[in-house]
Amino acid sequence: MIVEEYFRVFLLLILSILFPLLPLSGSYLFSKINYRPFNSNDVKSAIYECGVESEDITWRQFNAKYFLYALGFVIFDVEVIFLFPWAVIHSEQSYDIFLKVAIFVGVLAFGLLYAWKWRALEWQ
Amino acid sequence: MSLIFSFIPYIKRLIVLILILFGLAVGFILSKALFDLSIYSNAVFDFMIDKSSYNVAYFSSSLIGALGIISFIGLVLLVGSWVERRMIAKFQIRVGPNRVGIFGLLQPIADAIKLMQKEVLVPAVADKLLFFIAPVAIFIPAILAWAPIPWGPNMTYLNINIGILYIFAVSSLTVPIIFFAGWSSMNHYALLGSMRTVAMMVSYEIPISLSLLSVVIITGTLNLTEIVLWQSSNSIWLGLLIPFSLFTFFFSSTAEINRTPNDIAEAESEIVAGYHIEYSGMKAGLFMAVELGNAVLLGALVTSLFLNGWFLFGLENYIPPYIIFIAKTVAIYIVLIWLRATLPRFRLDQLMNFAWKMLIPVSIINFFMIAIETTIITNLDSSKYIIYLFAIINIAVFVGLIILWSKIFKIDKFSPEKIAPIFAQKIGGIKAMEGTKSVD
Amino acid sequence: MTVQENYELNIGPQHPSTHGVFRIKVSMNGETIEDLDMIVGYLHRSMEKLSEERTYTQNIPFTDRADYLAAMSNNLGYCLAIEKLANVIPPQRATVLRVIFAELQRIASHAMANGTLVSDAGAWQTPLLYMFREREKILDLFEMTCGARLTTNYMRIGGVAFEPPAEFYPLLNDLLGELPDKIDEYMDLLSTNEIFIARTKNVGIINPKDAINASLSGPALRGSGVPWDLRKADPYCDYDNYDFDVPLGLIGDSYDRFMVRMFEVKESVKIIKQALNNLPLGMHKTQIPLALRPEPGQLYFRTEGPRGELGYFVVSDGGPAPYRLHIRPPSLINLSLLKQLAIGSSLPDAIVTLGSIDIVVGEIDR
Amino acid sequence: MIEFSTYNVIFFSISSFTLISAISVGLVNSLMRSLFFLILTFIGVAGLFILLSADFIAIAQLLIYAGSISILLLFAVMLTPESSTNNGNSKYFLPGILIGIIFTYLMVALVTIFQFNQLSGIHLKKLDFDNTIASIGELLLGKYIIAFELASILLLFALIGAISIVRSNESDFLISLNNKDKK
Repeated sequence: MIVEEYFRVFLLLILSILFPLLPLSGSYLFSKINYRPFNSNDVKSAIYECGVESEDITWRQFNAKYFLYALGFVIFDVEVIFLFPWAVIHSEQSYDIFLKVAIFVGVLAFGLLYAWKWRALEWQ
Repeated sequence: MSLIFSFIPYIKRLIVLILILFGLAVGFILSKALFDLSIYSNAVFDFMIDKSSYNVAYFSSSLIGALGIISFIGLVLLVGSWVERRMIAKFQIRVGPNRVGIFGLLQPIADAIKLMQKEVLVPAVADKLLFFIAPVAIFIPAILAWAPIPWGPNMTYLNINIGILYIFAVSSLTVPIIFFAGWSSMNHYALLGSMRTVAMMVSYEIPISLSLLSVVIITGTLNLTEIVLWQSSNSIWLGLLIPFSLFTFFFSSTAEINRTPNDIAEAESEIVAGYHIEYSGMKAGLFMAVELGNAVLLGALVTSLFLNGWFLFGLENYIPPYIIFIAKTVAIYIVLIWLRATLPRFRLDQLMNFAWKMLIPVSIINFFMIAIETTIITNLDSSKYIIYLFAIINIAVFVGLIILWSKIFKIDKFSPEKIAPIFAQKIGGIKAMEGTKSVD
Repeated sequence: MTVQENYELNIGPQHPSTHGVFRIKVSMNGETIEDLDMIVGYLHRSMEKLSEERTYTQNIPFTDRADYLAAMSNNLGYCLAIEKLANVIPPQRATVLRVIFAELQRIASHAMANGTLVSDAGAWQTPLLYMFREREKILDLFEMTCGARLTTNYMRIGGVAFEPPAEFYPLLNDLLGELPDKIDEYMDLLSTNEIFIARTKNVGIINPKDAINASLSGPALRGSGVPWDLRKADPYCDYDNYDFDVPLGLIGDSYDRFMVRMFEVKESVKIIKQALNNLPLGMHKTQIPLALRPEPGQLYFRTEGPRGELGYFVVSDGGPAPYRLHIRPPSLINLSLLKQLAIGSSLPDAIVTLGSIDIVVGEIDR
Repeated sequence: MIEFSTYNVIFFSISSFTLISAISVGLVNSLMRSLFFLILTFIGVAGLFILLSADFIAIAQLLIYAGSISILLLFAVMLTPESSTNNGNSKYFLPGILIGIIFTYLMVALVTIFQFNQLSGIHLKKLDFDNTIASIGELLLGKYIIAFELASILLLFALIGAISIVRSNESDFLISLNNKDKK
């Protein structure tokens, strides 16, 4: 049954791609009937930097600090995806299942405390 | 006679009122037929007695449902922008759009046409492929996430067992798309904006998932419809039972959808417009539209997860349930507008600290507490009313934890006496400086 | 990991929070400002040089356009300077009217400054528009008096240009009655708002020593707790006869500068009320020769404008036009500390600091 | 029920989409674009999981890979400014081809040795999980509890490793700050 249900996702996916293309094609049609300008030039197609020419390349190395946050995010995301199956069956089970998960989350909470202690969470 | 004349200025409003009532009536009549997909599908199924035509029935009912969702989003984008502009105008003692159509109702259409006829400029140095794909692709998560929303009984387009995770996973796709939008523009401001977005969204997805986890622990299901039904069968709103999860979800979601006070990704006073700074014409309009659509989506999610969906104290038997659902959604959306009109913006480091040092640890505590409570409820065969006790306990703990956290981190509560500048009475002459305290 | 280079970013001239065509070239590391270069001159109109070709009276409109948000105060400073140079004594009524209008202008200017500061902190223009409501009423008063709202050109050498019309006084009284309440309303909305405090408290701290060394003036100086107000320290226009207080900040951060402006509005209301009570009858202007020719000499005259010490240095060679006219713009001097404040801070903090210093580019570039 | 033929059409369209995106990852010059195609590949793989009735795994694929790992890669790409625009002249071209050939051989061997059609697809559907996530939860906290707990240790080590990398970077930073003060 699962495949059939997700067919609806596929249908909605197609419609959601078409949905933004509708106004964009309207915009394109306006340019075809000379209702909107399409004469770009060097100044127009320059990037915006508050009215002066950009003096520096943009695609350059960026702050490494962001990387740690992404790593932490991945770790916690994986944790959460492990926890969801437990959460579904939690209300049907006895006490011991709670302990198992408490160990699991406790270990990661320790990781969070460790990060906190070593000031890895300070934004610079 | 004069009485009749005195009504003339209100005729316009009267007509609008009649039209709205008419629309509601038509919606009520069509509601069962149009939105109740299973009934429709069964009808087609019965019509085609040949059982092998199941696919046709399934396909056509799906198509109607999908078109229904798409047209609702289209309606939201049109009406929502009008509502937002009018309401913010009211907050700011302005009039707002009132020239196009009655009450300016046609203003969004005029805006759309205006945006369409604007020149679409693409930076010469941009990555053209990603630059084009981003505004189109950003609609995909925004629309797909609407699929499992329960509008009413039997009015769920995608009734799957993992509804919450589905929404969570689909909407997490927004992050790379926004990054591509900012990166491909090859603009410093855009790159800063997209970097901010990614850092912020990444940090706030964890509190969101932890708060969703609390919901799942209590209800024991990921299906949105069943969560709504659980709330009505236990006759409590989850927002009251687990207030901290509601707060976390709402606040973190405002960060995810770039709404005030967390709209630092497109802070116009700092990085001008953030990741969509280089987009012009309809493409910029698409980004704005997605933002608006996401705000309404947040309303729908909060409604079905925490505010008992289409149920409203028995009123759902008399009013079409989807009307109640939409009313609750709009109420949440209006709260978002209210916040936008009132609050300044946080700074990035403050937001990140709030997520990692406040929301995540407290969410973990909160979720342990809820797990214990759920174990008690299921294992102790206690009476049904213990849930209300837990609601009171949770609210108390919610308040307590916030106070505790602000104490631990010494978040200064500035009292008005402390912040009032001192008054220097009667400063006279240049020599006054010598008499004052040392200025080092 | 690897060492990362800084990148150059232009903030301005076309940026929402530079308050005009003012350009800051920053060198950034991530979100942190490592180096900063301020570039002014996009609004240069050569006022000081042009004024050497025009008579003293003809120069008054230039001063409107120097600080276009405080035209009355600029008019006043210039006229007082020329009056002192040429030994013209304005009638008493004109002096009191000048005080009324200069203080009204101070309220309008502070409303604008604080409103834009809150906008810079990210509020979606609501406080700005609230404050514009009061500013609008003041501009209406200006309009009914002299016909112009922004560039008023109201003060004259030897008095003021026009007598305010009869309907001016009741409207002014209404405004004075409601202004303190409105200020309290804004305080409710902002000064205890956690987010606003988080954004402005401890941001852009100017310590008093630096403030004095950089010769700051106005709310930027008083925000640091230095008691210095030219209305008290070097009185003009009989300000020493009025009873008012000078609000001071505690630590000199953006929040203190914001609050100092808020309280100064209340003090201005007090001054206007006293002035209205003591408004003498008589002429609003003395007759001066069409082409005023002051004795040869030079003079520096300073007044307390909304942004600080507004000075005019005038040199006369006995001719009908000034030999040299130099304006000391408070915004430019206050701005000189921005580099020190912004380096090491993040971009949003720098924007808030710039907003709290309250610059007007017309005055900086002249 | 969707018939077998329809099922095949869906499978081949999704797998060809996945394959084309996967090949594009290697073929495009810009690292950002290849990352974009990588995300498309992840989404395609999620679609394949759904065809196997493994909806939870599909969502996990979408959430972990398309949502999080891609972010990690984004930041990794941002740390390599030169290659983000032009990655054509890589010296790893030949080794990459070699490794690719080895892996292709392994995959083909696996597919031919194991009788996957006995284990997957419609045959799995006959088992008919009405709620996959609950079954996974029961298995995860019952039979595979050791693996579950070990996963948390693994994640903890990953977190500590990340912190220690940044900390070593930070100590350099602090040293440079001290030097600045001395000057």
